[in-house]
Amino acid sequence: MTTTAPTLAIPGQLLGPATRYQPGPGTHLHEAQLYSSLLGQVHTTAAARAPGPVKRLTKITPAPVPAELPTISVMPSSSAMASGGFQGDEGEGRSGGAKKREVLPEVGNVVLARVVRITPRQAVVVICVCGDTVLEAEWQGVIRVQDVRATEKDRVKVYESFRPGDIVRAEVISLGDQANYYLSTARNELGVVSAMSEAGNTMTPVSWKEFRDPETGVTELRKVAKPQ
Amino acid sequence: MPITILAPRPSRAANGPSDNASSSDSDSDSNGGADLDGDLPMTTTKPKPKTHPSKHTPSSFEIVTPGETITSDPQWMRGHGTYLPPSTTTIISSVAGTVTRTNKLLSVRPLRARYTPEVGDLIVGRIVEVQAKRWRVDVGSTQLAALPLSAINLPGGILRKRTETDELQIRSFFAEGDLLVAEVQQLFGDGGAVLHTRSLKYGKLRNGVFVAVSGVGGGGGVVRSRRQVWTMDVANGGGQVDVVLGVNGYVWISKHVETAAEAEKGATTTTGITNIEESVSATMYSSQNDRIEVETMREIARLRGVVTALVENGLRVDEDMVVRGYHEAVEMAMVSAEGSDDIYLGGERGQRLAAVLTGV
Amino acid sequence: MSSTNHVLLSPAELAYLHASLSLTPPIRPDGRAPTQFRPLVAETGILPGTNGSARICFADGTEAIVGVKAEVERTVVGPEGEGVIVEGGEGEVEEGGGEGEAGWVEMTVEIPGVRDDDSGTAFLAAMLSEGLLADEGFVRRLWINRRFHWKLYLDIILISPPLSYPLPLLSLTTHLALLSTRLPRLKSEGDEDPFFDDDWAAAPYLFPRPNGKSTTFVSQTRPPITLLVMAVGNNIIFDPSKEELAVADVALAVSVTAGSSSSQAPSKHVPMDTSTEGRNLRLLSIRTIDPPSRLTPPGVANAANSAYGANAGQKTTHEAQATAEGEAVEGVWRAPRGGAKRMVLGALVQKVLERGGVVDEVLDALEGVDLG
Amino acid sequence: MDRRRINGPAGATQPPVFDDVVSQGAKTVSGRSRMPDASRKMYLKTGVTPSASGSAYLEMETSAKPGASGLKLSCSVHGPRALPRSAPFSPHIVLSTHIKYAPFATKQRRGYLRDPSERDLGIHLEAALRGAIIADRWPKSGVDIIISIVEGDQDRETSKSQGEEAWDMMNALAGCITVAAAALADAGIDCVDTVAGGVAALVQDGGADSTPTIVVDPIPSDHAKILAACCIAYLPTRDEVTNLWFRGDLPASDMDLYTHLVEKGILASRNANCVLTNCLMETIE
Repeated sequence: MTTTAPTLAIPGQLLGPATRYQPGPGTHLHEAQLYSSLLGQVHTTAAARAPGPVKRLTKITPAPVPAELPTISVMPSSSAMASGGFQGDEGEGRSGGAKKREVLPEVGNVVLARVVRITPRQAVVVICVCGDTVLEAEWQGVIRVQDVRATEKDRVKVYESFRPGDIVRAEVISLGDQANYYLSTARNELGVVSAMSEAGNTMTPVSWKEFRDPETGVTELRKVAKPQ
Repeated sequence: MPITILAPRPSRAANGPSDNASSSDSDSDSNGGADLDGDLPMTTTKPKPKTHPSKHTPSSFEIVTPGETITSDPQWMRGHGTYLPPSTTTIISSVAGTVTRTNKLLSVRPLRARYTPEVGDLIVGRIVEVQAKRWRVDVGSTQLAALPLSAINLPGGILRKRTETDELQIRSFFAEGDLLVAEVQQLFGDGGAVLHTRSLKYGKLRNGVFVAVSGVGGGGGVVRSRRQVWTMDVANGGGQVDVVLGVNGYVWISKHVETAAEAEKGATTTTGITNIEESVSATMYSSQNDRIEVETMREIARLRGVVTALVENGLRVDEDMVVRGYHEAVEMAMVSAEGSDDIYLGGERGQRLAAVLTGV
Repeated sequence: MSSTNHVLLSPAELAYLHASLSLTPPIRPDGRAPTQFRPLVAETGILPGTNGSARICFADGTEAIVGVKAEVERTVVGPEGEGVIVEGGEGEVEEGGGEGEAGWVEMTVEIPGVRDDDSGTAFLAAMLSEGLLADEGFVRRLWINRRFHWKLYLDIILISPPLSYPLPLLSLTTHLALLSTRLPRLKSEGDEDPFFDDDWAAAPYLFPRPNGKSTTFVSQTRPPITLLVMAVGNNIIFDPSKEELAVADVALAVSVTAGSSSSQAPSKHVPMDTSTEGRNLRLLSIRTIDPPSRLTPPGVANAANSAYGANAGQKTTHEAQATAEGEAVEGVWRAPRGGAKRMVLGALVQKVLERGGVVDEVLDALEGVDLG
Repeated sequence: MDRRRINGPAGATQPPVFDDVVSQGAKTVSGRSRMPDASRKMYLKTGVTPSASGSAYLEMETSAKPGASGLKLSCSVHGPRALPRSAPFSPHIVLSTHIKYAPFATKQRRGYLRDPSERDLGIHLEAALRGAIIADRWPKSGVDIIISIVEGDQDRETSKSQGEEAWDMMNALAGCITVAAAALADAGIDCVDTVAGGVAALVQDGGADSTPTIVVDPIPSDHAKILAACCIAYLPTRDEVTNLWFRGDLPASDMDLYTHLVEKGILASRNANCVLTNCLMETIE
């Protein structure tokens, strides 16, 4: 019996007993043993995990775990990115560069999405980046009119908040129905991060609800994300 | 013998009429207030059946086919399942079924039909689709019924305000495949039904088995009756079992679970309605089964067998028939070779059970 | 595109079904014994325009019709001197001549409500014909002479949309239709163009009937039957209904036939113990049926249910709904993962092949059907 | 069947029959050169199709015989990706498998449309993979597994296919399972284990009277007669079988023979699994 988990794992590889680790993403439990379910690097994280925009299933067991065990997880790394290595910390991993692999948007994740269509009731978007991962597939989401901002919800107009082509930072609030994820921009730091004017120029944010075209000087209404 | 292969029955005519008679009798009775007056000669194109087992409903089981003239006597009014060609008084059947007369109204009850919802019906349904603010429910009708989020009891008591998070987690109340018992609250013009579960007796179903039989129709199946839901004591130490006969022909048989509210009610009868609500809501949307004893499972399976046997033999399914059929089945098992554990009621045994029940 | 169509059942129903089928003995929803089949009504010879036909229906209204038609076809023969297909008389066929022979039987399956290029239907047809063709003796019966053979068309039609996986129904109906199949009596001799007796009453059966009530069925060769068996826990269940299949750990379709092997070689391995009661069964094919249980929705334990009591209204749904890795909770359904243990598969096959077991009784019952 | 075009008449022509110089008379041309328990050498590599989420290529050792070729498979996995808008909600990943022979992969040319045997193979593959993947990790998503059989097991020297198509299908399926497992792992789709396929057969080499033997990874043209064969998809760490396909003619009284055949099938998939494991370790190292 090994005392430490292996560093690399293939699907089906034994990682250790369930009494030593908590199952994390990329692992599964079978007959009280933890096995890898993905091809990639093995990571163990200490018990106290700051919840943040993380990769995959955050296996939060609802009942408090009797003893706080470290979480073991397997992160996929395709051969293309193997040289880059993998940043163990997940919260601020933005500097690590966009890695192209598939993850599923999860409730609580902050995503970047492109607006494709607006209706009076909702904006339809395509999720492009989830956490710090650039997605390969196009997952569709909607921002319903009541989820655009936290205050004065009944006065929100979708066309005064988003336009097709805008890049929006939003939070996933529900798995939604068969086709859409439900997103919300009802926080200061959420909203449009990049927009083009009608003249076709990239605009800069000037207030919490306006962008301005630097060339024509025309302002357009948006739900602006507070710059970070 | 693991397999029984029977030769085909010569024809349905031999035993068909008596089956239909008994079921259509009960159908008419349960409709209430129907004046089954059969003195008037009404058949013009075909001779009336000569012999008849039932005295008071002469031609109630008379089977007509689409296009067949029922009567050209102008005193009759046309009802469901019939039509009048323009500028004539001839009533022609538009479905295959039995002729029913209610006072001066002539209608044809189809032999097989999908469920037609009516306001107030207690139904068992299955969620097939989850939408933003409502569920689509299969109730065995031509259309899916709708169950709006606003028409369910939310956990945490009746006074809880519906919030937006409820909408986002709509799937945690009912998801695709879930079974529920509900009441038809409203009908659309096109026959689509809107359901509600705003009562303690409605909601998600667990701890039991489902069986779909044909709903209200001319043949066998579930009929509207005084009680669609009851709890019964079962034999062989099975405890208590709940039976839900959805008017739509979907049946649910499950272990009776005594809720905290009921237990409390036994002690003090002064429990407030909100208290009951709260204690019930704990398991309202649970998909976890309670512990079910082997004996209970066996009796549940026996009850399911009774329901299937009733339907296969063209008998009506209501509380009286199911309870009587169940007791007969228990007796039959007692004398059978394998003893009371033998719960099989298919094929021949079902026919025997049906014969006993109709013979009474 | 799965071999079995998906059934919608609630997690609570699935948990209940699984629990009751895992008991010893299992309690099946319709009260049947584990090896018991659904009662069925069968008749043969229903289509006078065919060489053989049969109809079987279940009490729930599912009904299948099979018609067998035979046509004379010219055998493709190789270059001079090389008997590609045939060699010698008496139906003796050169060994290994499979390809030409397999083409002598054409089977189509028609399921209403399913596209005819559906993969599931292709799988069903492949499974049924596989059993038939694995028995080399079968196609040999279609030999007329060196230049001609019968081409057999088996058309299997399900009348109503299937209420359960139709494999056993279709297989039993096909079996009956083949049992009732007769080919006109050959009057010509040798390799001349075949010439047949037009007296239908004189036409011999493709599978010769036993004379009277003879019990020497050991030597009787019968068409194959394909049975569906499934395992839940330690229980082996025959002819599962749709609901039962939805909680199966593993399901197998096993084709078996009775009679002495045409290729005697493997039987040499074992002493022929024809003295024992029952038929001489032969295993022809096994296929794993993908059980729909893997596609069922999982239940949520009360402890993790956000709509449960006090947690209600909190935004914990997804942590709860995301199937947390954890030990199974009693009464909560979880779709099975992984495959089946070898032991279980072995036990399933063993149970089917049991001497004097289910297959024997099914064959007995099928033989009892009047071939009028 | 192509529904949009008018198809030519089916079976109107007869295929040419070539004179068989080498194998004339004697059926057992070269025979098997491997040990009964030895599989052919296999080459497996992941990440061959850059545009796919995951991909793998598999090649079987070509037999020493001239004019014979080994199996060559290419598998690409697309997804997980969003389901089409019309699809109903799925709590699981929706798996779809396509196996297609290249038109030139076999002696007799194959059409571009999938024929029933290819669909049949697809279902087998689906059953084998569905037991291996952890479907509930990817709700609302779908994955397509597309396998092209670039070249099938074939031998130019044999004049006609000797009823071997069914056995060839088993070999092809075993390869498909292994290559798909590698591509799935490459795509980062959760699996309980690495599933690999293997074939074992009961063969009779020395004429009708000889004692049959069981061999692993059979090449149909190496053997005079195949009595029975089975293809197995096997999960080594869990010791579980996800797909079992048996075909042949065995007396039911001899369960041991059947059990041995299955055991050898498992041995064959274990052999394939070693290659698969090494290939995957190479991928991440």
